[in-house]
Amino acid sequence: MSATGTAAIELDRDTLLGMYERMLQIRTFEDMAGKNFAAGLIPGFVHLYAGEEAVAVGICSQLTDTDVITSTHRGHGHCIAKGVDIPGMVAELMGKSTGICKGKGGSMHIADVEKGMLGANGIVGGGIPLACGAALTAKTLGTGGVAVCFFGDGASNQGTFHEGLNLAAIWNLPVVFVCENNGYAEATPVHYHCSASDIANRASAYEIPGVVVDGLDVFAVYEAAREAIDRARRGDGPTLLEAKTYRYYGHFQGDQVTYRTAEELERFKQRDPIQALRGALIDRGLATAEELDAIDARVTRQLDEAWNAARAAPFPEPDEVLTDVYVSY
Amino acid sequence: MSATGTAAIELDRDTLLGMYERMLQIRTFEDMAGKNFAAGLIPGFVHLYAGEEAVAVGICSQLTDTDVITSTHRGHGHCIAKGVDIPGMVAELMGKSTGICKGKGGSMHIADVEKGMLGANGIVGGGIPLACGAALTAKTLGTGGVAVCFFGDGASNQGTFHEGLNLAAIWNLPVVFVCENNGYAEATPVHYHCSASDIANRASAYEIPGVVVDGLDVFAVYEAAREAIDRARRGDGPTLLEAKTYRYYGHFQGDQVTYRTAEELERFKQRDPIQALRGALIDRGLATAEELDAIDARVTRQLDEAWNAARAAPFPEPDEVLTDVYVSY
Amino acid sequence: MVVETATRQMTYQQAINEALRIAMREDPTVVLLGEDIAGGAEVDHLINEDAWGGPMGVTKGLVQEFGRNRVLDTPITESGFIGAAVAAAATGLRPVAELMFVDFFGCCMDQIFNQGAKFRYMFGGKAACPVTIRTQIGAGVSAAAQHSGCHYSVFTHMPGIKCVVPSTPADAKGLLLSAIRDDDVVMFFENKVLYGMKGEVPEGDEGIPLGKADIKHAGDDVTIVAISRMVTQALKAAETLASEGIEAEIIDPRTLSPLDEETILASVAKTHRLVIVDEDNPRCSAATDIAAMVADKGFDTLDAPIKLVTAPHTPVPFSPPLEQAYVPSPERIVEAVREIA
Amino acid sequence: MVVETATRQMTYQQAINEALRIAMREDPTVVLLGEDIAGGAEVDHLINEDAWGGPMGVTKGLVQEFGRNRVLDTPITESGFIGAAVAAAATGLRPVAELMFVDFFGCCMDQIFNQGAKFRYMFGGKAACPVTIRTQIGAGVSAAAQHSGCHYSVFTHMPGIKCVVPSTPADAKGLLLSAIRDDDVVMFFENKVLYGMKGEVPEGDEGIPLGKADIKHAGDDVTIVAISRMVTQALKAAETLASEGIEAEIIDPRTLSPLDEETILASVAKTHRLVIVDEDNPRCSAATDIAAMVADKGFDTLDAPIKLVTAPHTPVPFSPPLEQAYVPSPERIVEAVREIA
Ligand SMILES: Cc1ncc(C[n+]2csc(CCOP(=O)(O)OP(=O)(O)O)c2C)c(N)n1
Ligand SMILES: Cc1ncc(C[n+]2csc(CCOP(=O)(O)OP(=O)(O)O)c2C)c(N)n1
Ligand SMILES: [Mg+2]
Ligand SMILES: [Mg+2]
Repeated sequence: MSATGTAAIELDRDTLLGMYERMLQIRTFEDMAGKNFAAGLIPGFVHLYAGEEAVAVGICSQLTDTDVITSTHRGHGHCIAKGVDIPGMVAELMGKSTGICKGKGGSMHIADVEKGMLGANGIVGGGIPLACGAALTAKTLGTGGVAVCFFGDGASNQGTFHEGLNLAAIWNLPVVFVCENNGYAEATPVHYHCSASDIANRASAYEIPGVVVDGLDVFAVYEAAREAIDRARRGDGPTLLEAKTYRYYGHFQGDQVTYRTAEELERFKQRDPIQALRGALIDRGLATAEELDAIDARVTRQLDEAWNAARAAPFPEPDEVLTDVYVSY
Repeated sequence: MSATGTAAIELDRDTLLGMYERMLQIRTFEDMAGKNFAAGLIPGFVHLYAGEEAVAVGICSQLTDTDVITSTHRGHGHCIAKGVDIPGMVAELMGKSTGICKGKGGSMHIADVEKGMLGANGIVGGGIPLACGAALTAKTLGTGGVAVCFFGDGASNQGTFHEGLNLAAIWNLPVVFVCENNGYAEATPVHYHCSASDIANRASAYEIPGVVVDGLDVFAVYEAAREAIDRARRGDGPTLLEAKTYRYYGHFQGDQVTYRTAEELERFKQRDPIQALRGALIDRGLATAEELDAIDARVTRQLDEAWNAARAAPFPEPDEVLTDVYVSY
Repeated sequence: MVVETATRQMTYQQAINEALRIAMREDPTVVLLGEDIAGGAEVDHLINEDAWGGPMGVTKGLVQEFGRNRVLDTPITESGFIGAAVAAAATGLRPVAELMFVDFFGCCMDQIFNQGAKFRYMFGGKAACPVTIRTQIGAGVSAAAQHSGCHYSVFTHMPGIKCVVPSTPADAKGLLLSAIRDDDVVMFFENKVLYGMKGEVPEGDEGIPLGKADIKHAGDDVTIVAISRMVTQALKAAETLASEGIEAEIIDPRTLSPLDEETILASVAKTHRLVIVDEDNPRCSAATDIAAMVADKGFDTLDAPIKLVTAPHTPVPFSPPLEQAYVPSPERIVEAVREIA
Repeated sequence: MVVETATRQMTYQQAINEALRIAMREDPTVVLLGEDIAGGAEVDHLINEDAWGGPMGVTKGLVQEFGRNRVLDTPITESGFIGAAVAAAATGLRPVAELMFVDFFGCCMDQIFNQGAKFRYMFGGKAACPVTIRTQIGAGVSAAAQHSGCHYSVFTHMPGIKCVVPSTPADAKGLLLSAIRDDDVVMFFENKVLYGMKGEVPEGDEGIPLGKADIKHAGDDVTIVAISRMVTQALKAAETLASEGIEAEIIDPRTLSPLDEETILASVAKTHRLVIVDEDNPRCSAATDIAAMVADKGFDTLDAPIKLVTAPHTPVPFSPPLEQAYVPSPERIVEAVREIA
């Protein structure tokens, strides 16, 4: 339940409660998605982010709509942290016409370009060049924006990782590369698939800063990200941040998770990032248990409502299959 | 004209004269190719290796036909060093039916799988995964062979570099990755296109040895390669070798080379790898100038004959266009 | 002489697994490579056991029999390991690589079409590249825009590649055996919606030759060429059509490259009508390929326009009603036949 | 009302350069990215000057006018910089990226077809991706198996992409202007053999609309649809045919996606005969695509088999006589017409 980081410690109560609420929104979103997937309400597959909330929230709470993020197949947490409409996301999971992508994208393709959310991504490593592109726009147009690129430990072996980091380094692009190392790529442990003990070490190949951070500690994430984001905004180029984290669920819903032990999961749950933040807030006298419980209740209500609304919403008309391919054709 | 390296110093006279001859063969091959390209005898484009001979020869002189190399668009030197038939190569450059690839491949696709030469390659970075595959065969079948993968500084930014090095590292494959850093990728200097000051540093991202070697010094190359090859053969995995070298000609024949200065070229020519070896041989009393001149003359004669034979040889019959696509169809 | 071959009911997925097992038993140079085709590499309690046996369980149990040196879990580096498979094939192994979804071809296409598929030609016939690349195709399970494509047309377009599109468990087994034994680059397209399909599958190790179409249903009135899962859709359509007195002949090409032109042309010569059913996107597709072939070589036997029933020119949508509208249905096939019957 | 537009002789290559210059002048968000499209980045004596202006000199002089912030030399990382161009397009720039040779598409296809081309659809219509990707196609200069392909069929197959195949300097200029101004992903295929072709090119900044075919030669006896450089070959064939009394109508589709079906169908309705000339490999190609379209929608107007004159199903050979046999020739076009005339 440690909570470190000087920048984060200075954060005011509202900001911290906002972060707490966001993390809870993600957790609740994912827990409900897991249940409702099992209940047959979600078509396709879902990859849940529960356990990793401190990463998305510790970082995205420092971004504005001018900043752009790219994400992964495990994208719900990034979307919520970046402010994508939650009811719209729930409806999207169900494939409803009220979905944020009109039901056309689904869990793996949730996006909201207006909010600077350039899409979850079904392609491992696919978002890395895209983040460079968003950063190139920011740099060329002088918007002051930065791009944050989330990807997994598995993605850190993809060619796009190498190409993207080199490009960002030589062009001095305002990007923060965030490797969410949750220990596994599907059923494969990182110590097998990745030749680097710390993925952050790979930064040295591009002569950019590489930082390992405890991804279960939202304060630590916030702090490390602040430095990286500032650096990018200043025009001093990219940073590679490796957040050591863990996913509570299987790779996707339905995964029997034979490759991990129950003890390992338990050990991580003991360091739950949301409980840690809750403890810190109470310890520091910034909030009472009751206040935090009220947030919990609000979040649950909000998600319940979102699910009810999504269930009631219509599916898209079949001929919608043909629209939105081109701007003009 | 320095010549270092303890392993190389121990080499016997025959080996050293063999290496000298090989380097001369490459130089002469390239000089004639340049002339004959200008004379309109070679269709397509050619990328000449002159200036880089110490790298191919310093390494390939330690390989047998069981060892496999992969190469690049600038592949003539690798082919000759690996023992590919020179008259067959000349005929291939001309597109003659007597070419090593029956005229179907051309300069960028010269190959001789029997000799462990898995092809020049028109795709920058294309050979890197291939080298891993050849090494996987060696490892799986226990042939004792190693794979040597030649590629340029430009290629070191390709995604395949990253994927290949990680794969070789985690599978402990018997590969030696040889980056021939000649300072430029086409008209772009390495200090612009590559974020690493020394490409060998990128080895650390895979926790494998990374070694910088003077690519103009065949002894130094031999020595560094010996260690890397031994390591691979022993089953201790891959090495990344960066040979700092220089190409005398433009990127391809026809290149006006506006991006380099005449002084730079002159500076490198002062350290010509063939002249350096020649000097060392004479200094150490291993050969006289006359003996070496005789080799020069023999090489020139051999190449002249190869060109004469190639000029006299027929082009392939047009319907050859249809053969050799599949083993069976 | 008729040879009796015993058969058993098994799924398409089990049939593929069996073919892999047979091929690995008969040839020690056959190795498998892919992401989590075993799963759990270097996990202490899974040394000789798989965690997944492939994301769909298709390769389940193989690591138990053949060990991790022949069932290689790979990092997520499609260019890296597929390129490695290609070169391993050119140097003495007979690898079977798994590209998890065909939609990922953009991450490794160079190693397939520019390297492996061209080796033999570029090297003047002095190389062979006996690699098989298994991959998953097809919409129908809401896997959305980046996990549901077909795109075998792209590979059929490329010289040096063979393309196999099995539609039944028996075909899957027999064709995969032939693919692995084949000395060229073979793309083997497994339709994810068919994995659970049951059918009679012969015992033994007999392959089905590449390049031979199969008439899945005989008929005199219209020829329907259907690819992969579309065979099932066409068979359903044939029932409806039969009730209307139209006897459809359903031809499953089984391999798109090489394509069994004769069987298709002979059928059209008999029925004088052709409908092609292809789940791939419509432009420059296998459907247009077959149509063009018949519009040239079979033109004189045609009595009606050639109708194509395909997916629309759109990515694959996620939402179930949209996806249903995307995949060619028996109803759309029936309508197309009616238009020309 | 007839508007007179002044024209000048210029090469295909100069026309492309001019279009880029116009587009960059009119819109400050237009940026160029590619390998050595300037050349000499961070070379002291070339700060505001290019070393190459592209390997073929197509982008020569642009860095002088627009500077290195708008003419970006890239490392050799096709996925990296083309992916960056794609996302830059989705976030406010209007990039023109150069994929040096189309044969390199295997190094970056994911970023094109799975990312950029699908953004709009996956995101429910709430995105646009106005990126243009220029690339070089074509055999004829012994560039061999990995630098001579066409493969526009692969991109035409993919939803979300537009495909432009200019055959003359004037078309190259007008179509490139429209491509850059277009709000979708556009692949712009420049035929390397045409770079030196001279022709009259209009002054000014008028674009040629995408999706409109051009009748390059009118005739009543046979329709020849020819793509890119094949227009030139078809025009030569038309001369021979005319001397035999056969008047060929030569249609240049100019864009393969969208395809101007009407112009082709109208011509076939008049001539009742169709030959398609396509330098791409024959299977699942633009040629088969057009043939299939006509075999459906124009069937009733056809009097003869549809003939395709294409490259063979082989990689591109290096040796000149082989390459000559590879590329469709005027003679082969004439023969195909004779077969059906
Ligand atoms: C190019 C590509 N290859 C393979 C896959 C299949 N796949 C989806 S998620 C995944 C594992 C990703 O691991 P990691 O990057 O660590 O992310 P995590 O799932 O742990 O968040 C794989 C292999 C894919 N979607 N895209
Ligand atoms: C994938 C790919 N991209 C671009 C090219 C064009 N190209 C050919 S050689 C070359 C430069 C290669 O530079 P480097 O790797 O340093 O090798 P060098 O030419 O210096 O030997 C480029 C860009 C190519 N052949 N393949
Ligand atoms: Mg992971
Ligand atoms: Mg170089």
